[in-house]
Amino acid sequence: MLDVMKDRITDIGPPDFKEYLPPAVKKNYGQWKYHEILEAGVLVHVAESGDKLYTVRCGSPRLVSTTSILFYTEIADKYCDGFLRFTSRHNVEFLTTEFDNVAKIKAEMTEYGNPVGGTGPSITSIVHTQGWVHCHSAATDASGVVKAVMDDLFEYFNEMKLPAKCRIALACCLNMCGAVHCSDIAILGIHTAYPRIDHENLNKLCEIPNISASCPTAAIRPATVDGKPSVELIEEQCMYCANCFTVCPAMPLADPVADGISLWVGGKVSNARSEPKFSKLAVPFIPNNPPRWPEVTSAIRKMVEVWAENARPYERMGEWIDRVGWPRFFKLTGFEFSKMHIDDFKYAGLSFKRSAQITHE
Amino acid sequence: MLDVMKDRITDIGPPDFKEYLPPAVKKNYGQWKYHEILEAGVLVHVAESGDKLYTVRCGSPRLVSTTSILFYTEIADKYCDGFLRFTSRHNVEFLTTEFDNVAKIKAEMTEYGNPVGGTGPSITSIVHTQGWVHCHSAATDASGVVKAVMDDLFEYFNEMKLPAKCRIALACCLNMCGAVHCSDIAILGIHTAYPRIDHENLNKLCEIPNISASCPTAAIRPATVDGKPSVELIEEQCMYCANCFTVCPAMPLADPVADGISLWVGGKVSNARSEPKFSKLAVPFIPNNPPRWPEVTSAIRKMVEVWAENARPYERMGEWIDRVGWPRFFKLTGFEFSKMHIDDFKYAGLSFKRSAQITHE
Amino acid sequence: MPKEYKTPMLDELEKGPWPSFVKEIKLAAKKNVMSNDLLGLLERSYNERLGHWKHGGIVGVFGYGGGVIGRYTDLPEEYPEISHFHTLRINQPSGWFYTTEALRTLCDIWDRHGSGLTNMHGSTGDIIFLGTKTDELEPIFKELTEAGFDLGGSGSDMRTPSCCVGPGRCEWACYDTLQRCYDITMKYQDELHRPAFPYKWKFKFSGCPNDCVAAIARADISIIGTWKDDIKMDQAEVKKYAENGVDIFNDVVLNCPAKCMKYDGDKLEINNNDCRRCMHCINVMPKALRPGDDKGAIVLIGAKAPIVEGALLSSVLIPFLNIDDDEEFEDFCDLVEEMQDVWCEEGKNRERVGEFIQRVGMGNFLEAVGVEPIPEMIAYPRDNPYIFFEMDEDEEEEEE
Amino acid sequence: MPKEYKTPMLDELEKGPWPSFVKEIKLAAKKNVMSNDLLGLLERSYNERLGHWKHGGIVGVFGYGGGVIGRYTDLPEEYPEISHFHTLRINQPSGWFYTTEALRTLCDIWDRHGSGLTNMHGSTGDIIFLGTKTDELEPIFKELTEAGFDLGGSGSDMRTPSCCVGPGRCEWACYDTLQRCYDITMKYQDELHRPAFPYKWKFKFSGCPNDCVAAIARADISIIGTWKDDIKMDQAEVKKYAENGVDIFNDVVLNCPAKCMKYDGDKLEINNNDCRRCMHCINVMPKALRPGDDKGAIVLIGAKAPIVEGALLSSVLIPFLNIDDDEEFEDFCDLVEEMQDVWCEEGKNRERVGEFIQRVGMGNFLEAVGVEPIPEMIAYPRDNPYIFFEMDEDEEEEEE
Ligand code: SRM
Ligand code: SRM
Ligand code: SRM
Ligand code: SRM
Ligand code: SF4
Ligand code: SF4
Ligand code: SF4
Ligand code: SF4
Ligand code: SF4
Ligand code: SF4
Ligand code: SF4
Ligand code: SF4
Repeated sequence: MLDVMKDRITDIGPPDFKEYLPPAVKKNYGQWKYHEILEAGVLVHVAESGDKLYTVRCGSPRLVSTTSILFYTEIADKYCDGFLRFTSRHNVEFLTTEFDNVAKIKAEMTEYGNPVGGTGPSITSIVHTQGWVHCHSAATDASGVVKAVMDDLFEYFNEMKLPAKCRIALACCLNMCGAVHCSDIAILGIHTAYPRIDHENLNKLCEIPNISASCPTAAIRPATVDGKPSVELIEEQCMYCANCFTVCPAMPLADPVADGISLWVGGKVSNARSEPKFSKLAVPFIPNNPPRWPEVTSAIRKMVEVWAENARPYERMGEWIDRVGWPRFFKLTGFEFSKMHIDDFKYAGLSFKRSAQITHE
Repeated sequence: MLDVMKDRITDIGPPDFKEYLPPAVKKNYGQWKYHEILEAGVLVHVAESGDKLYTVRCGSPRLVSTTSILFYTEIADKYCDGFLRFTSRHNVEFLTTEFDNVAKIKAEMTEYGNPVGGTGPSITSIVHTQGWVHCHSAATDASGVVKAVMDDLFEYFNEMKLPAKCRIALACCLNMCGAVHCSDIAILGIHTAYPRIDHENLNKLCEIPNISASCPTAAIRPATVDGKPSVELIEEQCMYCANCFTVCPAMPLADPVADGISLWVGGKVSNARSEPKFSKLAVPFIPNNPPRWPEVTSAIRKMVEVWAENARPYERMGEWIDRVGWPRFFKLTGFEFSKMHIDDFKYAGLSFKRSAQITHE
Repeated sequence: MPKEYKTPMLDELEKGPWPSFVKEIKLAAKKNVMSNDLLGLLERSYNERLGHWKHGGIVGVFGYGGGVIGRYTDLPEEYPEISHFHTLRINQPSGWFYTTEALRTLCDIWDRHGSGLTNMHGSTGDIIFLGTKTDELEPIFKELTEAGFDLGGSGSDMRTPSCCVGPGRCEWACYDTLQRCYDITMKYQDELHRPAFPYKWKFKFSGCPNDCVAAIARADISIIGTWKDDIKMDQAEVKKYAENGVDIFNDVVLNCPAKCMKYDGDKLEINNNDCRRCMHCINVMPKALRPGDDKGAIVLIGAKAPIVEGALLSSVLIPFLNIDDDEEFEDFCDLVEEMQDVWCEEGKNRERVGEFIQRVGMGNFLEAVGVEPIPEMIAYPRDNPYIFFEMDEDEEEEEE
Repeated sequence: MPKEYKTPMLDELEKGPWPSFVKEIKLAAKKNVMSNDLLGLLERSYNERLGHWKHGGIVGVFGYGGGVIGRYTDLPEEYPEISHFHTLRINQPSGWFYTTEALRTLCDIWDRHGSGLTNMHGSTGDIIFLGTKTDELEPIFKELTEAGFDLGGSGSDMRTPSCCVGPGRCEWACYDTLQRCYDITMKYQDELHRPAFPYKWKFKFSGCPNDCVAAIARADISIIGTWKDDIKMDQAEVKKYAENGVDIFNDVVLNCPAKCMKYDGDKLEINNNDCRRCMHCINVMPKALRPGDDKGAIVLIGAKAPIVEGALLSSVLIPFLNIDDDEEFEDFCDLVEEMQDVWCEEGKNRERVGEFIQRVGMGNFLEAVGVEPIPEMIAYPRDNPYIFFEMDEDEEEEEE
């Protein structure tokens, strides 16, 4: 240990990005004029100087081995002066000033297993989280669901045939590390079983007042069980958010049957046209069905297809639904509408249909 | 007493309206085809039968003496076969099948003091409440403020020169009997002094648990004062809603200096174009200044003029503000924006500007 | 001899073009000592910037729990004629239509027994007889009912329903507002006169989405006309409007909330499937466009003023009801009663039905009253993941 | 010899066109026993439909309170190589630009000390080194810092800021996202590494309202570029877009949220006074339209995921900040610190700043941090009459 503590450097922060910028970027920094999308996954940015910079965007599983990273570096060395970048949605991008390189990068990366696409009116990588690969809190896997969904929607990744962008994100529990709450389609792992209280160990592992305070619906009360200080649960008040579990390991919720996936729809982040919006509940629960979650992929495909068929150009999923109304969405998708769709949390009242503006068919 | 109890009739309900319909209405009931506005306050409705029915709408103070009602009946007898109606905004309407009668009704009614107008893109009567004329709860007068405002805005009543309808309503306290909360402009009587607790009589007049429960902000707690059961007030939590006073007369709030008027703007009821909306706070407080409340009338005139100048045709006050944004509204009216305008009640979070869609000037 | 009050403040309000309520009080004061004292008291309020009325006690007519608002001045020595000054709420006829004869009868009763001052009308819709003494209540009531009138609501009961002029004089009425308002009022006379609910219970009927009685903003049950089929269109009339200066593109098409119109400068097209029946295009061109033939009403629930939980707008409960059909109307009344029952059972004191729904949750409310949840009831589904899961019996079994 | 796991479930996920994470785990497993055990454990999870990780204890590197997420499997006997399986969060360079050299260095460190698996990147933006043992943490840290890298945030601290590519490769960047992201990160190293806040504190920088790092949805402080002057327009290019099939009327004008555009089939007009800088028209025609020259940023506050009080979007705090200007940037940092102080003082444990603002009220928060309330901060003023009146000193005196 002593060894590693010697000459220890701390608080240096990340490397200065300026060292990592490709020459064409450095030269034209802040001097870009316009861009065009040449084909799915291929952009060209033209600078005031007239310089052109081509970008090839390749899909990535996000969970990548050093082996693959090293492969990317080979490509970057060959075609991109030894530079590359990743995107905010975890794709890998190769930037080159030589148009000829585009096809080559595309060919080599596709060959390796990282296809090109995700620009313009398409479906790009699914932002996602850890799932069963690493997190104790997961109600579903992340990478596996993403893989299944993207395999199914692949035609929308490497072609640009949608009305607008469609951003899909996945979070494996309500903590929503994928920040899925503003996605065109959100895939959210969800528990539907109550926390199982480990009365034996609870008092050793956790502070009881913290647990009570953690519950948004006040479903947890201090109680003495078998002579030990513990908590009790008012089951009717629990909506499985798992916040108690986050605070206290002695209250696990995970359950092979009761865990699954909910689907949410119509959110967006950009300020283009309409203001940012939250995603809304489409399908409350689909049981986990690994390895390919077929019910999930087909429900998502349904949404995408219905939207693609009915929306106007540039209309994001939520913008389309806002125009034609939620009754139309449920009708066209065939998803069941139930009590669970009707909000009963803080702002519920504002989600009721408070007008006579109604469509009839 | 016995006398009046004899042969007493109860629960007969209102007269059957069918007995009260003018012949032209009876004949063309449900068979109207279209209408036109001939001039401010004068409508013609054309029936499928070809019949024409002219309506002359006359402004009314709502608070009317039998003397004036009897005058209206004279007019109705002369020109309208002995029928007349009132509107949902308390104007009086004379219906006639003879076009020639229109001018005569107009002349006689105007002469009597009830001018003609209020149709189409105009300002019609102000829906209002009792005020100092009859209610124990009032923070301002109703009829007097209305009279002052309508005198000032009269040109918008008897001419149709606004972009759209502008509905003004007044309620003399937060109970909002005028249901002002969805008005283009709402005039709302408001207290700004804490309830004065009459510890001496409170327990005799009221039930203490009811009082505590009545307070939306939980500002009232049971307490013993001078040996008597009473309540105490946490002043910082009181926002003067007077609900405690409604429940208990021993907690009056009215105060000559602290009572006054707040102005609200941009609400609507109709479903035309945009969905119904609540009115929003424009001016938090103007002290009562009878008999003509000049600060109120001029603030309202300001709003009307600014809107009239800037809105597009058919754009109601709130629709215009929604298009150009609240910063523009405050800038053009010159009204001060303060902490008080920022919501801090239940749905406050949704009223923050949660987007980057911002105008700059 | 009545006192003579100096009223310099109020006199100011006799000036100006708008009809003067001061003139009205003075007219009444000429014939009536109560109105004369009211004039004096009001002038005093104007000077002091303070009202002079006390919390009303419970007064009324025998066997009725509502219809009268008790009122007393806090200065009875100085204004003895209005030491009592109660109002009566008299149920107006549907659509506020009157014969002059009826009005004369009302005036006559009121001149003999009260202040001679009225509100035509109160903001719930009643005829308001403004100010009388306790002793006069029964005589007034007797004469009123003999003349065919009855009291309206007050207190925790059904309130006097009201409606727009509808088929009486409006081409857009999608159902018979006047009739249905009358029917509901007659059917629930007991509920109207004998308060037994947690709080008020208001009904308003508007014939189309223009909502000329502001039902959606201020009635617990708001009934608003609509239609199902296509908007009727007369292209020739559209052209005429265009010729006469209507900017069809900017004024109509751009204002359509459904963005479902197209105009090529000649023909107007509507995608009726997307149309929200907002009325705007029809309002602008009443000769060219009209609601379809398959008419009915939307039933919405829950509006109210802000006290205590904040103002509410009504929200959709039944997206389309052929309310003119007697059977459907009866079904609707059954639902109304069901809702009353649930609300009476579970509602707290002074909790309007809208607040009740917010407290227990719309989903639970629907379940309790036996109505299927449908997406027409919401503006959007929940955006938070805090779902109280309720699995079907089947599913649960499968899982076991 | 590492165990050989049968993974029929996972093998399924090697098929199909989308890049396979299973392939990646297998690639790593070839070189690395931890990844091999991970493969086995994950297959088991797929079979059991259940994760096998325990709540992480507190692990980390000396002197840092964050940057490492402790993780242990609940089946350590069966999968001993991942009995510890902690992740490291390594602060990425602004905009995720790398030299291949840097990446090779990182891979080398990680292959020697960890699982050989990464996330490029974590959803906050860090490089995630996915899985290692407690003992390896200090060596990794030492090698990382020597290579010029440092840990990112975790726990109740400032989290690793991130930004869009901005001026690096985007014509719309209204300020230098890469630089300001770097500056903030460097300035607050202590806050990033030593948790002392009530909860997380995230910064994200987007160069324009397209918000390509989703700042408004997931950063406590969201900084989004905008401009003040007119949109730059090249009418000739507009024409070309029209010729090339852009339906300027339907695709652009009708989609403008401010309804501030006019198009007569030839010339496009923008009323820049009403324009909301939404980016839509610019997005559709990047050669014809461009943001103005007077550029800067909007600072918004408060976004977060749903736990506990429901998800929040950030809301406007400063409508325009010339953030590229060093002085204005310093002022902004002062405000950031002021806000931290107030939140640290008054915030509850696990209460994000957005929730804190909701609890104490935006008005009170602004007052506490010394920012003037302005209408740009709200979508609309209050619609309820429950105003806590605060009269000016002056007024109060007058009243007395
Ligand atoms: C590379 C990247 C930024 C980065 O620093 O990494 C990026 C790059 C560009 N974005 Fe983006 N956006 C990127 C994530 C985002 C995100 C964030 C997200 O999805 O999590 C958003 C917000 C999404 C949302 O609204 O939910 C985003 C919303 C946009 C928009 C607005 C789209 C809309 O109409 O709502 C545009 C404009 C457009 O595409 O017309 C845009 C436009 C662009 C442009 C055209 C900007 C430019 O001129 O260079 C770039 C190419 C776009 C393309 O893919 O067609 N970018 N863009 C991100 C690529 C992610 C990926 O790998 O697929
Ligand atoms: C007589 C009356 C109904 C009644 O039963 O008494 C009535 C009658 C008509 N209304 Fe109304 N409205 C009446 C109160 C209302 C109200 C209620 C209120 O103001 O409290 C509303 C909702 C107001 C709101 O949205 O805040 C109302 C919103 C409309 C609208 C929608 C306007 C809009 O663009 O938002 C129309 C359509 C129009 O005018 O183009 C309309 C249209 C009409 C038409 C043209 C209907 C017709 O074809 O006959 C009638 C003449 C309108 C005019 O005055 O120009 N009426 N109208 C009410 C007259 C009140 C008065 O004395 O001034
Ligand atoms: C007379 C009238 C005002 C007017 O000048 O027109 C009126 C007058 C009173 N209302 Fe009202 N309300 C009147 C229509 C309304 C309306 C409008 C409506 O019905 O369309 C509302 C708003 C809609 C609603 O119901 O939400 C209304 C909401 C209230 C409230 C708040 C109720 C709530 O749930 O928020 C109260 C307070 C209460 O009930 O304790 C209230 C209470 C009162 C009381 C009884 C005062 C009290 O606390 O005891 C007032 C008696 C005044 C007096 O001395 O005469 N009044 N009240 C209206 C009834 C006349 C009529 O029958 O036609
Ligand atoms: C690794 C990462 C997911 C991923 O696969 O990318 C992650 C993983 C965890 N997050 Fe997260 N969060 C990650 C980004 C996010 C984001 C997205 C963002 O930052 O843009 C969010 C939503 C935005 C936000 O902050 O609101 C997010 C919201 C949460 C929350 C809910 C916080 C809240 O205020 O609502 C929790 C629960 C908590 O803090 O107790 C949480 C907790 C966790 C914990 C530490 C689980 C826990 O309860 O202790 C997860 C550890 C997983 C593991 O075993 O590795 N994570 N977490 C992301 C960090 C990687 C990185 O540093 O780059
Ligand atoms: S979303 Fe939940 S389960 Fe998934 S990584 Fe985040 S905390 Fe873990
Ligand atoms: S899961 Fe959520 S709602 Fe249920 S007890 Fe735990 S904290 Fe409360
Ligand atoms: S608004 Fe208030 S003061 Fe006015 S009549 Fe109604 S209860 Fe009385
Ligand atoms: S006025 Fe309203 S807030 Fe103040 S104590 Fe009374 S009930 Fe509570
Ligand atoms: S609500 Fe509709 S039907 Fe009734 S009067 Fe108004 S416009 Fe006519
Ligand atoms: S009624 Fe309203 S929604 Fe329907 S076409 Fe006309 S303007 Fe559009
Ligand atoms: S946010 Fe704006 S500036 Fe940044 S990459 Fe996206 S489009 Fe370009
Ligand atoms: S940027 Fe947006 S608001 Fe401004 S003109 Fe373009 S489309 Fe309209």
